[in-house]
Amino acid sequence: MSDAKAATVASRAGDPEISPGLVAEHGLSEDEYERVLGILGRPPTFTELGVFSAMWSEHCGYKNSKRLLMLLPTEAPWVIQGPGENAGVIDIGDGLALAFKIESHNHPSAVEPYEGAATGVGGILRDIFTMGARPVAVLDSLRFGDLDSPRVRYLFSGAVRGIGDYGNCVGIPNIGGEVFFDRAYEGNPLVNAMCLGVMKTDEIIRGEASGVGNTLMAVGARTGRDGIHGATFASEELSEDSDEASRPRVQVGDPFTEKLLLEASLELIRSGHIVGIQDMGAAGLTSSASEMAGRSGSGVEIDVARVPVRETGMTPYEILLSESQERMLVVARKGEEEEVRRILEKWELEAESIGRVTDDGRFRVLEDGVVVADIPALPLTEGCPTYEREGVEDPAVIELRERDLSRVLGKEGDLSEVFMTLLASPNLASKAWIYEQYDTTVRTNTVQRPGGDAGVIRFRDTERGVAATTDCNGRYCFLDPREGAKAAVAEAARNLVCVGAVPTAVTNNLNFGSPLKPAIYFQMREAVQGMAEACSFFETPVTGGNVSLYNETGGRPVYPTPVIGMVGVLEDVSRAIGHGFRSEGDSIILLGETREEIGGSEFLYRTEGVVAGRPPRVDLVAERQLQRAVLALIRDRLLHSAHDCSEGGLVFALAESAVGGGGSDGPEPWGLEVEVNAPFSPVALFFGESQGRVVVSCDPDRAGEVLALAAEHNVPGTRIGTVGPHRGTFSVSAPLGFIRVQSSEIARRYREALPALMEADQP
Amino acid sequence: MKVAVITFPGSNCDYDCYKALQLLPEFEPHFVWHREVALGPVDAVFLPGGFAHGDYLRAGAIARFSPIMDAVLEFGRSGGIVVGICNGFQVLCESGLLPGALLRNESLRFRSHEVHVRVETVRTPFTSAYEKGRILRIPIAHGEGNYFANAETLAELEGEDRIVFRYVTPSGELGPGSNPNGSRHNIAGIVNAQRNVLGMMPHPERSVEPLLGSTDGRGIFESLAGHLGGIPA
Amino acid sequence: MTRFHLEIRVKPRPGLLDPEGKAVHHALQSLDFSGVAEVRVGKVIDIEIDATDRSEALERVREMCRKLLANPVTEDFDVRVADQIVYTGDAA
Amino acid sequence: MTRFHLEIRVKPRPGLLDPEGKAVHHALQSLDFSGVAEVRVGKVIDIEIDATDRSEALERVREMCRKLLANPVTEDFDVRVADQIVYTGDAA
Ligand SMILES: Nc1ncnc2c1ncn2[C@@H]1O[C@H](COP(=O)(O)OP(=O)(O)O)[C@@H](O)[C@H]1O
Ligand SMILES: [Mg+2]
Repeated sequence: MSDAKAATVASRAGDPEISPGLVAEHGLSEDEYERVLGILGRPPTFTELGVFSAMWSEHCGYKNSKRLLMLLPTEAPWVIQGPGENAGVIDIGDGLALAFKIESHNHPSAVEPYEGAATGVGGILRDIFTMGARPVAVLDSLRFGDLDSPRVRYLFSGAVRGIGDYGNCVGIPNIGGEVFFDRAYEGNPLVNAMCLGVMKTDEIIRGEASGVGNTLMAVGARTGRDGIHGATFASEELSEDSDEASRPRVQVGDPFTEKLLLEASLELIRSGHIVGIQDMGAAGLTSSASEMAGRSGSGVEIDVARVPVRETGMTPYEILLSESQERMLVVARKGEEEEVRRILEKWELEAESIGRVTDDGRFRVLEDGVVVADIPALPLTEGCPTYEREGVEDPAVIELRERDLSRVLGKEGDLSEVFMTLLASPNLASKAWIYEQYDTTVRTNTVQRPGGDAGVIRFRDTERGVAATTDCNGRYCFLDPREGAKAAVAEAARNLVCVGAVPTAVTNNLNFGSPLKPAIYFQMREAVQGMAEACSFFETPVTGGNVSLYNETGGRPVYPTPVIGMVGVLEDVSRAIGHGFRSEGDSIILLGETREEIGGSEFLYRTEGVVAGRPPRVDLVAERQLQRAVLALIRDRLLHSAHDCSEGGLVFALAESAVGGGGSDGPEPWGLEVEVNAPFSPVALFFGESQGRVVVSCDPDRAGEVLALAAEHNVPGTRIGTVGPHRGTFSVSAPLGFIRVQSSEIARRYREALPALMEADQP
Repeated sequence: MKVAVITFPGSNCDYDCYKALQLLPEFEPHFVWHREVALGPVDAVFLPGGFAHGDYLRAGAIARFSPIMDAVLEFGRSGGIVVGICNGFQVLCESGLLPGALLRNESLRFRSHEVHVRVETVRTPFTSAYEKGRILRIPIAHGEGNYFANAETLAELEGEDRIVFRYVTPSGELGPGSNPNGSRHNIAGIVNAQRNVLGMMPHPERSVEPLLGSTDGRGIFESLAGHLGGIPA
Repeated sequence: MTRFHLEIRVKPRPGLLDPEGKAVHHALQSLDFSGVAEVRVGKVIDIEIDATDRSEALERVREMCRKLLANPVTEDFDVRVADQIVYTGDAA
Repeated sequence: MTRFHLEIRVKPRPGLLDPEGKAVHHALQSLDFSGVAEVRVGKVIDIEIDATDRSEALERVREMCRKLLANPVTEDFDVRVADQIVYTGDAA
């Protein structure tokens, strides 16, 4: 079809007239609409307007984030695929490649937590296996309001069930994640899911529609009216009546079909009958088809009348923008469509030829042969205007950060009571209520299950393994976005080294409020710069990620939450260690320096109800030295356990190592006798969240070696105590204060806190 | 000896079973797709865990009608060794090869963690390598593992020594906290009257390597190897 | 050929414990709904089927229940056209 | 106080994907049950409740549906006493 003819596209009977109002409803500004006119050389049809609206939404077009994302380091010798594809891919040795990515489903989860979270997992799995990798693990990073609200409990339990039911059914083990509860997330929870997949380095395939004449095939589930304009929806603030407004948008997941799609896709990719494959995710057929065309520089032509549908009377607009789940767009080699169909039939899936690859660089859509959209592909996929917004820090935040907290540091003497109250905080208590709803051992590769610092997966027929973690403390980021983002990267890396893995690469999920607000854009810019600095420093390039903006309700934004998903490699996975103490009499050693820091801590939130002060400072140089020391210690098999100090501070690191496991299958808790010396407040000493610290335990005879090796790395190390007997006393003392509690009592509180909160409305 | 591992659409522990079997030199495992109608010459059949046909309607309800199931029933009824793990157990109950049914967990929640089960009988081809009363630490991962059968059936199972595994506390009691899903009589696994068909909810194939935390499940595979080794092919 | 819309209700057999019903009952109480004496949760399956006449449609659907839709060990079912009960029985 | 037996039917909202219905439909076909045009799977909840009169019982149960028993985003429900439909509506 010639471009001359393409210049005119008759408007389709029954489609609404294009009006300024309609354009505005589609979230396009006047300038953006001008740009559309420029690209087309004529007014768009209704269908074309929908296409532009979706492709130029925040979700697909990264309007307000692209310029910031360019600051992130993306390169390293081991990076095979950086940002821009369905997922990043790195070389992990032994001819293996790891594909991994994190994705958010915040808005859908706020409306329908079960389906929203479930389909979030479905989407990230597809991003991984469309790279040619077999998913081997998932993690989930969650943020919710305080659990005293029934609505929050409903959202939280629904999301956890959704994540579990989906991943369990597909058969991908969950190896970790995080959850954080704070008022700031009350109306707008965050549900981010991360997936890791493995392939041989030469099995990678990309989302490209190449080879003129090749056939585009729609594969998997049929197309319904689900989630139409989900992409735009994900880019709007949740209105009070979102439930109502977004009803027809709810996407229902079918993990069973996903499992078939997973097996079929991998078989297809290995078969060589296809040249490209992509998930029909956000903006469905529109984005998959146009992006595949854009990437390869060719064009595509599809006829929506050939797309298998679930509902009658669907318009081109609806078919193009539907976000029905468990669908793929596949580019089959010309003449090999039958082989493709045969493979899908074996997996009881449908495949329809819906179009072909062209050489005219256009994204052309027909309905029964009649052109309904005809757009140059590159301007559509790459031409989305990007903005640099004004960013100014909110003075109120400055005031909070500078607040004087010396008063709260005054508490002295017996702090056992405080400790017991904090143990009941869902942010500090065991997360087993969550991860015991997730299959963590299917595929029989899980070396470290959720509950420790990072999950670990082994690779059969090699000695290798990979560790993964997600981290971010939204309070730190709220009080100081730059330091907070650095802290997130540092903690992620620290979690990895604690199991013996070398931090290797990063995926990230930027969860923020509206970028149109200077205070929010400031947070975004600062956080991204902090992340960039830390990632460059640790040599952990960012290979991909996701941006979720407009996370606000009633104008109230969530905390800036740049979630870091980090992966690390273990050359000898048999050396991996956990965070739980291993035997009575072992020496307990604290590596790293404790400062008098209490700002942004869980202690402040629970005891004073405030989020204020300077968040713990990150000293990147000290962090790196600490991490190298811990890696060396684990490599030399000197340690029995290692656990990083994070929320709750030193005492919680000790408590978690003593309890060993948060679950129904947790071991007997250990007692301990610890004495810490620092010339300042016991509150800061016990509950302060200074970064760059790791609690390790080792055979008493090796303590000297451990301290020496630490010193070699210029890491301050102190032997602070000894592991006591099973069910013994947990005793931590400092010059000005002490904690003395039965370890069995700690284990009980730690394990029962979250179930108690959740089962308020359960039998 | 040849072991068929049946793969249903939605099975996701088939590969795990296959790998666990391979750890013993006696076994030559191979996959059999559910659409096959014949088993061929095999010494044992494994129905693996997972979500066959998505577990829609009831776990195992649709899978039991897969074409291969006629051959499996035939094989089991004529004394052939059949092992159903988790979803496989559910399929065996739905198909009638084992009595009873597996209802939703009492908590209504999927439960995934290690449990302790007590070996209640060693008079089976699956447990002869254990000593009676041995306590095993093995993971469960299921939403519908709540074993139910009517009073007569339960009495039969008890009377005929057909309860193979029972959920217990770490110290081996049946007391509170021992039962993860509400199963009658704490039942975690049973055999049929001829004792050649085993169904169990816990995942022994996940407990066969030290690196993965426990080897308590090995005994089942070793017992089987011993038993089949004793049978002249 | 006529198209019949049949509704099947599959319910846990009386006397047999029904974890879901129990949970719902408890949840209702914690929401202060008083006076609830019992709750049972089952499945309702709507089937649209083409058949020459009503009794053929019914017979086919009853067969589906016995074979697949209800578990004879734990469930009872009934089938009706529109809203009038046409057949009751347990799956045994 | 009278005791009323109410039956609630909660069904996936039309147009929303119903994976369970889809799977059951597929299974029926492979069992050679011909002529099945559509299958949708929902829940049936039987509630026994004490109330002064029927309209109070109904009102309470409708409230339960809105609050707990039906998902306002994905499901519709109806409530009836015995077998006669008394109220229809979606969970809004
Ligand atoms: N949503 C979740 N899903 C799976 N595992 C989780 C989740 N939340 C927390 N966990 C696990 O619980 C443990 C404690 O979480 P967290 O306190 O965030 O650890 P850390 O502070 O070391 O990152 C970790 O092992 C984590 O993987
Ligand atoms: Mg953390």
